[in-house]
Amino acid sequence: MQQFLESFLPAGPLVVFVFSIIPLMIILVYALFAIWLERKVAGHIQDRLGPMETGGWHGWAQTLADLVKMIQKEDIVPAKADRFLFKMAPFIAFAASYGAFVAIPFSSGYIGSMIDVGVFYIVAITSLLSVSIIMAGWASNNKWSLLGAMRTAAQTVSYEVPVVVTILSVIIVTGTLNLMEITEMQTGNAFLGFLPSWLIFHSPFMVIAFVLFFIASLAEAHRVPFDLPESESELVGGYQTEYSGMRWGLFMLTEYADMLLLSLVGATLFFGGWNSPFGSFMDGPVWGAFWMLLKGMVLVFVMMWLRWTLPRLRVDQLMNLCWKYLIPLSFVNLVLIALWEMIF
Amino acid sequence: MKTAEELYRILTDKFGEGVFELKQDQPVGPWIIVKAEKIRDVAKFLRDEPGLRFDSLMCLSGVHYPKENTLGVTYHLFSTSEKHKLTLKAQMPEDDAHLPTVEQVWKTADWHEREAYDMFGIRFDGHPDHRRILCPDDWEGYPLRKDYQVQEVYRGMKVEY
Amino acid sequence: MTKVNQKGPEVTLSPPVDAGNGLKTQEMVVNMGPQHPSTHGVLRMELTLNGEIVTKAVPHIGYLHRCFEKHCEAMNDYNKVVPYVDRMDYVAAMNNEVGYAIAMERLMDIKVNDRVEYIRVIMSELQRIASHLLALGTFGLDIGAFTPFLYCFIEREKVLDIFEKASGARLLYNYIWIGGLMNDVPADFKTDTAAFVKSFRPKIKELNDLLSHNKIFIDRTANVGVLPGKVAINYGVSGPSLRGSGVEWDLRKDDPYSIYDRFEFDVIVGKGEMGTLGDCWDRYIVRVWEMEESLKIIEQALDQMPDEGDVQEAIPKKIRPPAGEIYCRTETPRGELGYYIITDKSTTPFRVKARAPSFVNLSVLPAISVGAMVADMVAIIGSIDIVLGEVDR
Amino acid sequence: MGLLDKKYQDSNIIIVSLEKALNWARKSSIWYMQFGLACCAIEMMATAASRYDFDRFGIIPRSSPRQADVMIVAGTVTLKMATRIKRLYEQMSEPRYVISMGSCSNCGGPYWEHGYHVLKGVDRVVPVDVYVPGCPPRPEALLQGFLHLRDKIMKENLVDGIGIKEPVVIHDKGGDDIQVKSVDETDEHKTAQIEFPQQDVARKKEGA
Repeated sequence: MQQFLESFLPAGPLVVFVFSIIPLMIILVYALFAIWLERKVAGHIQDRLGPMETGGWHGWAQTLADLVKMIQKEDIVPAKADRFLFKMAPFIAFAASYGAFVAIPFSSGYIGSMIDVGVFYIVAITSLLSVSIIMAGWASNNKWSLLGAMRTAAQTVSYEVPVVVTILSVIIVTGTLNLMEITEMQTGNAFLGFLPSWLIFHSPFMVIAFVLFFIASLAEAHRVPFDLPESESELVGGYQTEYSGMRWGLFMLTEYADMLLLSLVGATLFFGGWNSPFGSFMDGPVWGAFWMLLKGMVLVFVMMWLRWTLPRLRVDQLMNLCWKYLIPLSFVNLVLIALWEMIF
Repeated sequence: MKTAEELYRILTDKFGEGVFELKQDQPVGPWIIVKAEKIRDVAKFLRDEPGLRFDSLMCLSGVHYPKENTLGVTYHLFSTSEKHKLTLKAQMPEDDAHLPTVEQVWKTADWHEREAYDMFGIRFDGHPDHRRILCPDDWEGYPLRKDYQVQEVYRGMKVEY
Repeated sequence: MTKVNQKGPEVTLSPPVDAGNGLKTQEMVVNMGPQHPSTHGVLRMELTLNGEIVTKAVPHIGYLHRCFEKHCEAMNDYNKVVPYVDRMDYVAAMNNEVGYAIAMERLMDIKVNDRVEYIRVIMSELQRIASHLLALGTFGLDIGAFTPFLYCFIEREKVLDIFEKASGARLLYNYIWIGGLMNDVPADFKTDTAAFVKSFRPKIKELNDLLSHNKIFIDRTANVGVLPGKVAINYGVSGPSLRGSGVEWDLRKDDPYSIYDRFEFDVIVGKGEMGTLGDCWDRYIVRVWEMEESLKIIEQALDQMPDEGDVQEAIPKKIRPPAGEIYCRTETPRGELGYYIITDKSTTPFRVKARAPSFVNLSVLPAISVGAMVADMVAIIGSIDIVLGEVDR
Repeated sequence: MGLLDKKYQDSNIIIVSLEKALNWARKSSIWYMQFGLACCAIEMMATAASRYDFDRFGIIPRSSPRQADVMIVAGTVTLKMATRIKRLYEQMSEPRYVISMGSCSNCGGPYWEHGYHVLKGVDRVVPVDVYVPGCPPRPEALLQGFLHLRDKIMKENLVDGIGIKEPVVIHDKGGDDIQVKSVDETDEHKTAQIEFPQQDVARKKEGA
């Protein structure tokens, strides 16, 4: 794709610019869609309709209206807040998740940057998110925000361990950190002749690895049942309490971008990325992008489904779950996958 | 199960004559009038004495009797084990209304006494947290007294319609 | 006029503790409410926190003090008090009305006929279901589960439909008057109620599947906010919150009023199935199964209810009770609602004091919340099921 | 971010179409503050629940005042609470609106005469855009109130400034010391009265 762009654009910064804009467009369009979808999903789970009026057909323009409204809202910085940190925090939060999209292979023809240590890069840059949340919580000069920020710090740091360990167990099988190469390895039908050669079908332990990864990524994205940083019914709004208007909107955007990011990573590592589930049928760069986003959206949908079904954990239970169950399990699983690799 | 007369007899045996007064022939149920300063000892006795065991204070209400110029406190007691009820009343002069607290006997009394103080200005000696409970701290007057005149302005807000 | 100039007690914090690495730690005071999503109205809590652990909780009430008792003394008719009684516990208005009507009828020695009694029982049991549904739904909301809240509201709307047909109002009915009812129930009342009872039974199971036996929900509520039975009695806690502590105490059985002695039903008590006896989960599950018992009562009442009878025959023209006083208590969804009514010979009440169950139940909060976490505070408040209209009156 | 707290000098075709789009956005996404006072709060919850479903109009609850567009004063405002209501109103970000739900917050409702601790009308503390009568108002009435608010938002224009109201309350020192103007001076905010044949409104007009 890079060559394709370079063929009619002057090379250099412009190509880089266009290249970097693509994930942003994807995130923005996706967020408009996903927030609407979330409200529709919630509505239908709860025996009601969700947005119906705005824009005509099933309230399709609801998120657009929300966005335009948020731009108009007053931008409040509390009098005793740390102004610089307070204003910077949403941008850093968004930059963290936007920056991670560069290593995601959206299709066989498009990846923002072919980083050899792609997975490692994603894990590294997303941890910037917790920094920004602590910034937001501290700078707000609000006790609820501070509590939310402290919870986030503990939560993100802990849950990064199982995420990394499960990713590591995939790396044992693939032998590379480059997400594009990982996806290419999953092309074609290998297992039992008809199953696509996705890594989740590689061994039974891979399924466990996926479940562990998914649970931990829910916590990383601060989704129910791990939405303690925001937890509306306890902390009012957690670290977001003092934010208004578009700065708050950026936090919202980050949350949804994070959901997509972790779903796409999950889809790449376990579900064959941009590979079609039907072998060479409906394959190719454009279909690849379709499959990739579809797989991502399915996982995002599951996250929404969980959100509207489950209650929320408490802080100590959250830590218990991570340190007493997820981390030991993921280490055991890592060893088992390594053994499986040695034997077969 | 004991009637009010039996309870009255037990109480006078314990605390002597002159402390209690039994009021009968009312439309619903008799009551016993207690000297205000004795109320705490009586309450403790009623709660702990085997055979009485009034372990639950159902209600504690302040009352203002403008004709007699007195303020009263009414205690409705109940025993969950013996299943008998008792109504105790204490009366005090309006200008110096205070009596011992029963908060240490029944915790129910904690907030009820604060409410009686808030509404009637009855002071409960020995109450650990003797503040207004419903009205704001800087409220003037005791609203449920019959001669209560509402303040015109509270913190710049007009009170009357 | 006496002038009161009092300030609340100064909050004393523990002195800063050296954490050993050059930093110092100190307790933090957090103000929870009056505007907080899960204080069920305008309760304000002053929490002293050590990290996330509550070391002291001081409730501040009175943000909804609507002068109920003053209004009673200002009304020139005993029936005019009924609308204010409604607005006290606005989630269970029917039960409040029944309590007030029974108190006045006992004082004036009025006998109402059977049809009135049965309609009152059905109404108050339906109201109990509606109120418990709200309590359970908002409890779920506090724990973080949004969907059960809406499921509960769907069922609650069905109950409100029955009430609306009978009284014309959705929330505050002014339906039960001293000596009778505002008007008779509509012709299809029996079929409507029977249909609701039939459709509601499976929904209890649905709620249990969705929320009660959810692992996360149990983790959040079991062993949290444990209230031992003895303490509960000493604090005067009543209703489901008391029964959750394993004390078998229900005024409908133990101090029967109206015609509750004619029905077969069980008193549900907490058993400590998921954790300690008297924890939040016990208080929650007592409410769930009480709805089932209410259904039983409604079914029996529908069977026995006479079709004939004038619901207004015992209503006195002018209510002029004898001078006297009465303390009468009934079982509302939140517990023991007592009215202490003093009458003189006029048509205006001399004094009406409401012993509100929420007011008393809430006073136990500081005792059981020490050592809980902030998230538990929310669960404890939710499980006590307070209605601020009743706390502040 | 706060682009529109300035006024424009004159109106022209671009501004008119722009303001239409902006008004559309604001009217379609009214987020209310999740905050109930009394009985009306239960009806407010019922309106948000499945049968009446606020979300159809894009109305969702936010628990922090910073992110809310409208404050529904649902229930009796007591004098103790009034200072807090004002504080909450001040914490909301412009453009902000207030719906007074129920007789109590309109004018004191059943407590207007003997309620020594009840504020007779929340409009003595904060400016109100829409009054919804009823005790409590049915969910339909509250929805109607929101529709009126939507109409009102659509009539706003950039020349006059959007949603900016002169504060009713003057000389405020951090919520502790509230000076309130008389009720008559707040009357300009009562433009969006709902025409319900309810006695509360009638009585209020008569000044009873």
